[in-house]
Amino acid sequence: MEYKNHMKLEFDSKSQNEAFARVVVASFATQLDPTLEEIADIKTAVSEAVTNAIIHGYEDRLGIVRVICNIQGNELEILVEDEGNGITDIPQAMEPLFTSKPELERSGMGFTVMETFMDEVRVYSEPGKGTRIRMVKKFKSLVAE
Amino acid sequence: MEYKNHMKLEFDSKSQNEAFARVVVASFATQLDPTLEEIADIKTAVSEAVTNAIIHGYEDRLGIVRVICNIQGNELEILVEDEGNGITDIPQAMEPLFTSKPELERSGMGFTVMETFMDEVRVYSEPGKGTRIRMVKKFKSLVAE
Amino acid sequence: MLLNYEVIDNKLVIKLDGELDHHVAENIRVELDEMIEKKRIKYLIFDLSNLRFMDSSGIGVIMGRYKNISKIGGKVAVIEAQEKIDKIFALSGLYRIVEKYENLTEALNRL
Amino acid sequence: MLLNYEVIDNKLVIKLDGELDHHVAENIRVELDEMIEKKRIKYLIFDLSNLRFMDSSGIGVIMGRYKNISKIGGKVAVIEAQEKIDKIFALSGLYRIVEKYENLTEALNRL
Ligand SMILES: Nc1ncnc2c1ncn2[C@@H]1O[C@H](COP(=O)(O)OP(=O)(O)O)[C@@H](O)[C@H]1O
Ligand SMILES: Nc1ncnc2c1ncn2[C@@H]1O[C@H](COP(=O)(O)OP(=O)(O)O)[C@@H](O)[C@H]1O
Repeated sequence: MEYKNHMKLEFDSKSQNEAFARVVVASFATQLDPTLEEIADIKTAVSEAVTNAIIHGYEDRLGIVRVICNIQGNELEILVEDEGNGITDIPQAMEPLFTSKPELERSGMGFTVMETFMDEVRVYSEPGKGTRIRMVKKFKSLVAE
Repeated sequence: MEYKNHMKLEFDSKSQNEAFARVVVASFATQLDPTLEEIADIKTAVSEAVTNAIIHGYEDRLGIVRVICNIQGNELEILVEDEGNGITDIPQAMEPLFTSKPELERSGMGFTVMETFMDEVRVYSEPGKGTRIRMVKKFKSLVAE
Repeated sequence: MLLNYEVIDNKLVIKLDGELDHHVAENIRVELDEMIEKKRIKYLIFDLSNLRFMDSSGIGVIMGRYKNISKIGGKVAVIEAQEKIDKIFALSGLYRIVEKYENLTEALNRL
Repeated sequence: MLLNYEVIDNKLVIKLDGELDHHVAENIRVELDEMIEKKRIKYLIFDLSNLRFMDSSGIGVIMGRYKNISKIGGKVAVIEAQEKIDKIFALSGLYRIVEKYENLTEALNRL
């Protein structure tokens, strides 16, 4: 039978937790026997999605950010969810260099970075309800038991 | 205002996740600027509680283990929960060297280790419903912002 | 995150150590702007040899300093970015406005 | 978790490397018992100098090997356990049945 594993993490929308979220996902991924490069890829993508939930999803409010990881065979699915502002125009949001927060020196490259470093990126969002980012990474290595 | 932070982690009751849970809690605790000794203490206590949830709570079934961490000032509260078998006789379970699974080479020292390395340990359990371990560690250092 | 500065030949060399994300970006920005103003510096060199991690927040930090300093005719360079970080800069088009050099010697000579 | 063996003076020196928890305990147990049987060994020395982490699962591993080997008149020793791990052994009363020595030389001489 194909190897499976699952975890769900919830934390306060505080910027201290950006580094924490990266470590958690990287540590969960170690069972896929990843290369250093693969670990760097998922850390970067998770950092982008979690930062977005904190600064765009909740702006200055305190909310809960959820990170879910599912391992199936040699694939890692990562969901990053917030119950914040949501996105009105998803195609525009995903354009390179588009940002709604230039005053915070955001570069508008978050989604582009996620798409570059992960194999799949999908954005689900509803204004006023929140946002879910679904990302998939296929690992080269075999699955460790 | 006193510094606060919160996280909740859920994962499959698979023994691979014991090491994962240790890393997650240790990584969350870094914001308390812990000593290496404090990190080792909480890693050990979390390992005991999570292992118990997996082998005693769920035995060979697949269930969900929950680890909740709350930081308030320089205190870290850790809850480890399962919805498994529960414990009928809590005082007996907490006795040093008592184990219901000698055939698995369990030593019966899990609760004693938790009590040695943490400042508070409380066990809440209901047979057939599950078990919650509440542990508190007071960190010497000041809280990092 | 650690910041180290050194002024060499009227150029401010900023060494970033650790992980650069949104959480630390704000502090770095404030500290850098103070330093740049105090020292009246026109040339910045970001030495990234010890930067272990960076996400797109790092683009904002460097782009933001570039915007300020280019107004007074200054220039910004980046050296020794690791592969992953270099890729993020390349994606964003940062290298169209910020110089990229192999090492400090080259940056000091050519900026 | 890495296991390294060496037989010196008819004693099996087992070097544990990494983290010893419930997840790895089962494999270690099986591998050790095979080795002990195959080599007809009566004396075991656990070298823990490279053991970075251990919880109470480690007590079970050592206690279990002791139970088997003591039946054939054998003995078990532990060397160079780190402070935290030493404390766990002390709590459990392991040192009442298993010898504790400073280092390998002492263990080889005295076991
Ligand atoms: N979780 C989210 N909630 C609300 N809006 C979001 C979220 N994530 C992204 N966005 C919107 O999409 C835009 C582009 O995001 P991104 O490419 O990551 O760039 P940046 O974060 O630098 O602005 C953001 O500026 C914001 O308007
Ligand atoms: N989460 C749990 N669910 C059910 N029973 C438990 C749980 N945790 C501990 N117990 C019971 O308490 C006993 C003592 O636990 P512990 O001191 O950790 O020793 P050990 O795990 O070595 O048996 C266990 O043997 C088991 O019977």
